[in-house]
Amino acid sequence: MTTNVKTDLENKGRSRLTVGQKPRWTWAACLAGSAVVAAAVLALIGFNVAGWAVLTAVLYVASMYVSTVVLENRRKATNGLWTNLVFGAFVIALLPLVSVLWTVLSIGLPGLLAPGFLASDMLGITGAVDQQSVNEGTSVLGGVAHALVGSLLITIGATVISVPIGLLTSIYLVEYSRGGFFSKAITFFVDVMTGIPSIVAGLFAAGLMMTLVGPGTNVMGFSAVLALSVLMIPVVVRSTEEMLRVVPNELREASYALGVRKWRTILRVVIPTSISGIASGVTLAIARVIGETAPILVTAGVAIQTNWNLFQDWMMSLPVYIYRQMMFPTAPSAPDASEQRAWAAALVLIIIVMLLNLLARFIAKAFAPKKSGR
Amino acid sequence: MSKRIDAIDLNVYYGKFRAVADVDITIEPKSVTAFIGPSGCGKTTFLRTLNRMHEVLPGAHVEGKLLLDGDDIYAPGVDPVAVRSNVGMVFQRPNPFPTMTIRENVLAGLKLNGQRISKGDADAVVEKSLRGANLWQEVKDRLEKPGSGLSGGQQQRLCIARTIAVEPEVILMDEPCSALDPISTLAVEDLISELKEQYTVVIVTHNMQQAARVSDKTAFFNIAGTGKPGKLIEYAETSQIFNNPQEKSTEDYVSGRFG
Amino acid sequence: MSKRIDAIDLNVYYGKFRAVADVDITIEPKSVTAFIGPSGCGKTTFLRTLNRMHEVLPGAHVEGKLLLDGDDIYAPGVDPVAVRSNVGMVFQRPNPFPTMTIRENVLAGLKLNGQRISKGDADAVVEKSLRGANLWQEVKDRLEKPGSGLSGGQQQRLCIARTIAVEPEVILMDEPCSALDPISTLAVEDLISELKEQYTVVIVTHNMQQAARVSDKTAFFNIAGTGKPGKLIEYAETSQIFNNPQEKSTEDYVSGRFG
Amino acid sequence: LTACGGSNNPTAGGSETAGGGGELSGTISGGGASSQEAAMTAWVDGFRSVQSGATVQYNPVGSGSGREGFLAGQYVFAGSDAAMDAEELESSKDQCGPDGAFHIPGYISPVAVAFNLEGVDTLNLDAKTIAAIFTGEITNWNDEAIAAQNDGVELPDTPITVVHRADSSGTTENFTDYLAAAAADTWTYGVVEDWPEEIVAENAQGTQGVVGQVTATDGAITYSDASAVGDLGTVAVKVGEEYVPYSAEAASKAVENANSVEGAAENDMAVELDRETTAAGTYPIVLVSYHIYCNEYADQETADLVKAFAEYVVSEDGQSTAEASAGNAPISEALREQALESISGIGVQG
Amino acid sequence: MTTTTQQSALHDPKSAGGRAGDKIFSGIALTAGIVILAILAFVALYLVVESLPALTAGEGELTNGKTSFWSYVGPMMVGTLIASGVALLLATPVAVGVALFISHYSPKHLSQPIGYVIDLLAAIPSVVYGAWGMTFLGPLLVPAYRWLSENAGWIPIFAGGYSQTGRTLFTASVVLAVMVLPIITSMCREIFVQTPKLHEEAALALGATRWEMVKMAVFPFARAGIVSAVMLGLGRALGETMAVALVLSPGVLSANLISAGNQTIPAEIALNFPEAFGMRQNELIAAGLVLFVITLVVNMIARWIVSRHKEFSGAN
Ligand SMILES: Nc1ncnc2c1ncn2[C@@H]1O[C@H](COP(=O)(O)OP(=O)(O)OP(=O)(O)O)[C@@H](O)[C@H]1O
Ligand SMILES: Nc1ncnc2c1ncn2[C@@H]1O[C@H](COP(=O)(O)OP(=O)(O)OP(=O)(O)O)[C@@H](O)[C@H]1O
Ligand SMILES: [Mg+2]
Ligand SMILES: [Mg+2]
Ligand SMILES: O=P([O-])([O-])[O-]
Repeated sequence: MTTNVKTDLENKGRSRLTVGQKPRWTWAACLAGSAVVAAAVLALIGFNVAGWAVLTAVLYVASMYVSTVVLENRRKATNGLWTNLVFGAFVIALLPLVSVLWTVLSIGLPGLLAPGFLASDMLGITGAVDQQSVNEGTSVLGGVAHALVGSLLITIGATVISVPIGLLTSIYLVEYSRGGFFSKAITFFVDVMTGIPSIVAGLFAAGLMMTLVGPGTNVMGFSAVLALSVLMIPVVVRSTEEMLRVVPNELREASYALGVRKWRTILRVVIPTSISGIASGVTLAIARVIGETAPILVTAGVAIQTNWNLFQDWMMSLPVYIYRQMMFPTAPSAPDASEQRAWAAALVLIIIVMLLNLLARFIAKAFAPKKSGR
Repeated sequence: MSKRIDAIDLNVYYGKFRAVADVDITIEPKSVTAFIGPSGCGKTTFLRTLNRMHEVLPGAHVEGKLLLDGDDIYAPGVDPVAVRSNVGMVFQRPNPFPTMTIRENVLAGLKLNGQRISKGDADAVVEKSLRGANLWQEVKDRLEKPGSGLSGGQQQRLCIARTIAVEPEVILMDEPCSALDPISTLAVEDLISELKEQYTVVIVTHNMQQAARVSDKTAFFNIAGTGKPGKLIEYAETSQIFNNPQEKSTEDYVSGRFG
Repeated sequence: MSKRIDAIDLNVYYGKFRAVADVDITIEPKSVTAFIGPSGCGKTTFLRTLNRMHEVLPGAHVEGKLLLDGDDIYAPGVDPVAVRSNVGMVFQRPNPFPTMTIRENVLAGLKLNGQRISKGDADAVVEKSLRGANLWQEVKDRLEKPGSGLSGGQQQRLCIARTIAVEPEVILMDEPCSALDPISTLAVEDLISELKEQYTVVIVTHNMQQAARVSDKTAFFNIAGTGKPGKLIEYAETSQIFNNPQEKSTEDYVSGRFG
Repeated sequence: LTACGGSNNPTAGGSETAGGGGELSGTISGGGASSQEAAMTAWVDGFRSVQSGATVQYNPVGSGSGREGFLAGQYVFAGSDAAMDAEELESSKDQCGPDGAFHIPGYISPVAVAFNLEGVDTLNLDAKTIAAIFTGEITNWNDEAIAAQNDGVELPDTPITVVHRADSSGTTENFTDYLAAAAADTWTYGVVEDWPEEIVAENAQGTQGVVGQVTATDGAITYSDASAVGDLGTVAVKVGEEYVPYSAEAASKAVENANSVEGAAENDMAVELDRETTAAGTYPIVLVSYHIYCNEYADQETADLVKAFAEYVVSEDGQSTAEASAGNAPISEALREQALESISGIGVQG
Repeated sequence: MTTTTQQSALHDPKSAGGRAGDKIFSGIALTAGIVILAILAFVALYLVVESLPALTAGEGELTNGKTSFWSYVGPMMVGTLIASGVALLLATPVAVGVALFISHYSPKHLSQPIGYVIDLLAAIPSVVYGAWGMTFLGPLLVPAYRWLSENAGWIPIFAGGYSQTGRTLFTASVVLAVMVLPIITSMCREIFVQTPKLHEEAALALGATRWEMVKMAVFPFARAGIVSAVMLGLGRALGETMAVALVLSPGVLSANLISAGNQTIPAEIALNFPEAFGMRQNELIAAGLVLFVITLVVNMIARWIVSRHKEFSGAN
């Protein structure tokens, strides 16, 4: 009964809060209108589906903006416009992803599913073997075992070197330096390092190892590890630096005030708080170097056999494998077999990075701040 | 064990800006001292010099002497960490560690420094500290939940519990009750009275009644104007400050009808 | 222009957790209403539903009706932005925009409306608002400095100035004075009394005296225990709540000796 | 018996060898020309069937880097599309003892002029016309100059898209060497590894790149190692009075008839091809890629391994294995004998 | 006053041990910084020593018949800057948009998977991007190039015909943009979600729309981070080798985005290094040095922009 009385307080059906709003079907009208106009315009200059979709989207966003300005106000229109653009950005980002993934999957999947692809290396796979399998339509022989092992070893090696150095450097920059000359120098040179072209890093590592262990023996997995570290360190430093900087000072002070030493504060408070950002930065850095071709080619060489030793003999890696198979087929007259292996290897590489990403996310989940929203 | 604090000609700077000038004060052990004064007069700043938290800010530094039981905490070679484990602090804004559970937050001071304690001991510390901060009843069933999920008042009491847990000799509190409801405020005030049996307590407050209720001595800080440094105007027994202040500005300030 | 607020059977949730249950309340225009109650009873939570800030948190939602001059602000199709420009809010923790100068902070809300205001008008608004928040004297020479360089109390007054500047119809304040010294508190309380000439003001406070001084009506919230929802226990004229409460728990609460 | 996920590698050497023969063991590394990669893969594999204990690895870093690595002692043999110059030969004495290094023409392959033209599989062209097409003077397939040499071929009205190598390439060098020698008036850009940038045309990376581009573009033409041209149409080149299509024998013949480089060491088989030859049945656009070995190695084991490998490469078995895989031209009997003679001199220093 | 000669609690030996921990840790952190400087010193030394012959070469000494090194590398510098510039112009708005979408626009339970999907873009090796750009994207863009050439040919960057194969500077830029997108996005996203709730709510409570809130609270807070993220992306775009080498059909500098021609420094190095030796190698390494310097200058400018607003940074 009281409730009844109370609902009389309502201004039924004439809420001033919804006054002056555009009709709810505005978006549908705009979409339909845009589609028709786009079709008409394209009919004049030659219709194609992609163009039609793009033009419709553009017209839709524009017409929504104009109609909101007219029917409501500019602020709302601006808000709507940016919302549409942000959604649009997402869709645009998806297009190349879908396209690349489709290309890789459609060519690479049969290769990946070929029996023994992951367990085999390229020992004994000559042009004659490929020609035979292409001519007779049998399954393509050979695989990526050796490249997989090489890529993993080299990348793990580079990560083991770069992450501590990068993380510690960013800790130095954020926590210890007080903006002095030395920290400015490091920041500056880390910037410089991001500009090292990957091939130059490879040449440098090869040259350095040549002077250290002499020519010949310098071609080994470890040289590649060094080359990739040079590329990886600046990425790790810059991303972790950014992540450490956004940890609120309140938390550091809270810890200091409890009599906790600075280094423990850093390890136990600052890093856990920013671990999700750090993990994704590291993943990014790994993803960045695991796909490098040129520097590995000039440092670790090529191989057809699995090599587990980073410090001796040549080592194959996935990107080099992909590149060589794609550009220099084992059988020049039957390149299809190599192409299939190349795309399958690309698929393997992508899957590895995906798994890495999952791992990073898992780490982030396990350690991340328990957010409550306030 | 409690400690005496003596500030001798203390000047506190933010870079070139002198925020607090020429403070001379002696804080007795096993007492509660309240700092009062208008906003911006440097209460927080001065408080933070007492456990060397001030120097954490870039450019911030201190001139003069600050003696803790006769040892200058700003003497060369003194480890600020040693100072801070003797002088605990509760901040104006509650700041629990977001990555930690409630339990971990209470144990932070012990655990973060790498001390090993048995689970039983830890449980005892957690309960004792949370009870001391009047938070036990509310959180005892969700000790493993993140500390940041609590309300503002709950968070502040969690921070007090965290500070008590390390059993410092001096406890500094910067407006610890400004986010608390009366029941928690009462609990904290009771706690302060209990604490002074053993510890030296310094508290910043805007609440005259609170100062009157809990403190033995009161220090009134004031500021002549923006850009000027804050100064210690009067320091005496609380009853004298509130009933019979020597300075005109003290009287003006405390005679306000505020709660 | 002020507005009346009617809550009808309002339940407020954080995900599955019901933080506030079954609130029925009518807040008259041109009045000051105070929310009091122990920590964690849902004062902040309920206050935040009045301008749809509650739903900003993930999983947070509301059931029931909330009428602003008869219009349900939770009705489908209502734009929360429109609600919030009518219902301003001052938070418990001061939160000036750190990247803006003091002046920009004050003008932040006005600039949103996209209206070009002349420099002269803007200056007038800045001065009026800062004076209203009793901050003008302290900051008038450093209007172009970042707002985050102020002390806690100064920051909070800056936030009040920022809210006043947009001249909303209802002003919500969540413990606005908890970080303020008595002089600023007095200024803010005076301001609240001035504001109610034109606006509807709702204030959360832990300070009984303050509630008694500034509010026309007082609502007492309480919570039966952890995990239980907060409830509106009693809502009446302030004098009645403090002198002649109908409920036992209200009496227990307000008769505390707290300040 | 092969478990799921087990390796699918063929047994060593692909076929006959059982149990693996040979008594040598160890690893030798070489590096250099990428043109040899497919053939080298076959040789490495084949050699493993002869000498099961020995491993050869080859890094296709390019001819120049290969030679450089060889001179620096990084590789014990090099593959190179171009012979070392006098200076390099001189410096090879550091690694190879007083007699320095020597070349063996281990990999011979015709360079095909390949095109993609609807309904046309083969065209007859002389050097001048080829040069005119690649310099951009002739821009359409139905040009007078082309038609004149191809009676009865239906030439469409299609613009010509020239596709050249984007990277530095031994193939480009051989092709331009031919143009510069046989059509000096039209081709004025000299012998270059990098396509002259004055000629604006499409280009792509690597043999596979240009072939792929031509396959995808109607009316396109390129030059490429013949083994990779696949289904593309190819040009029969005018030699003397006849038009010679590319073939293994015709390419081999060009090398056989070549002059050896003046002033080279006795066992050095570096050659200068006669691009203007009029000898019947010779295809003049030939890529000769050398194997470069030391006359003397520092230790016996390396010397034995290198010698065995070098012998295997030029052996009948070696050349036919490579042909099966890479589609190159096997060297002639005469060349083989000469090469074996040269290789037999490999020894140890000191 | 008590005498301070006796051992005070502030100097107790146990805490001195802990102090060593602090020293060691900061020492290690500092060492890490020094290692970076050392590595860089080596790289710089290597680059400079190896480039000197090319930098000081006189007329006729260079392998490509250019009169000086600068006339060789100059056009490629321009090509590199155009390619990465266009790539950043394309990628930055989209990347920031996607990051915003993930942090503030998408439904909360979708933001994680979406972030994951975008990170996938970073998982794709550059060789694959190159192959994709060459075989798929290039031909796809040809009609657009034809249209541009016919209708917008008066604009210098579209003047002078269009490519039949689509292997142009613009295609290369698009591929680069796709490659740097996940880098910028994931860094921006991490920063955006760190925006203090206090400030977001302050904006909303003033009646800000979502976009206005983003402008008032999120962007100012993330400003330095965005610049850093873009610089990281730029670093990748400037130095990317294989993808450009595969996609671009290089030639002399024409600054025309839609026809064959132009060249970038990394692609030039990658294409020619395998067959290079002697002076040619020196030239290419010197080109690498130039690239190095370009990145350096760009980064310095970015740092300068960020530092100008330090006073207003969001961290404190
Ligand atoms: N980090 C800082 N850098 C520079 N100046 C500062 C800083 N923090 C505070 N100040 C200035 O120092 C003076 C004293 O500030 P402080 O915070 O100590 O005041 P307070 O008495 O604690 O005020 P409140 O009661 O509002 O907390 C003020 O003028 C303030 O603007
Ligand atoms: N973001 C959140 N997620 C989940 N629960 C929350 C959240 N914020 C608050 N709560 C819970 O909701 C209840 C009410 O909290 P609220 O902050 O409204 O209390 P309050 O009355 O304002 O307390 P105080 O006086 O301490 O500010 C509490 O039990 C609290 O733990
Ligand atoms: Mg203070
Ligand atoms: Mg609250
Ligand atoms: O074998 P190429 O030198 O032409 O790559």
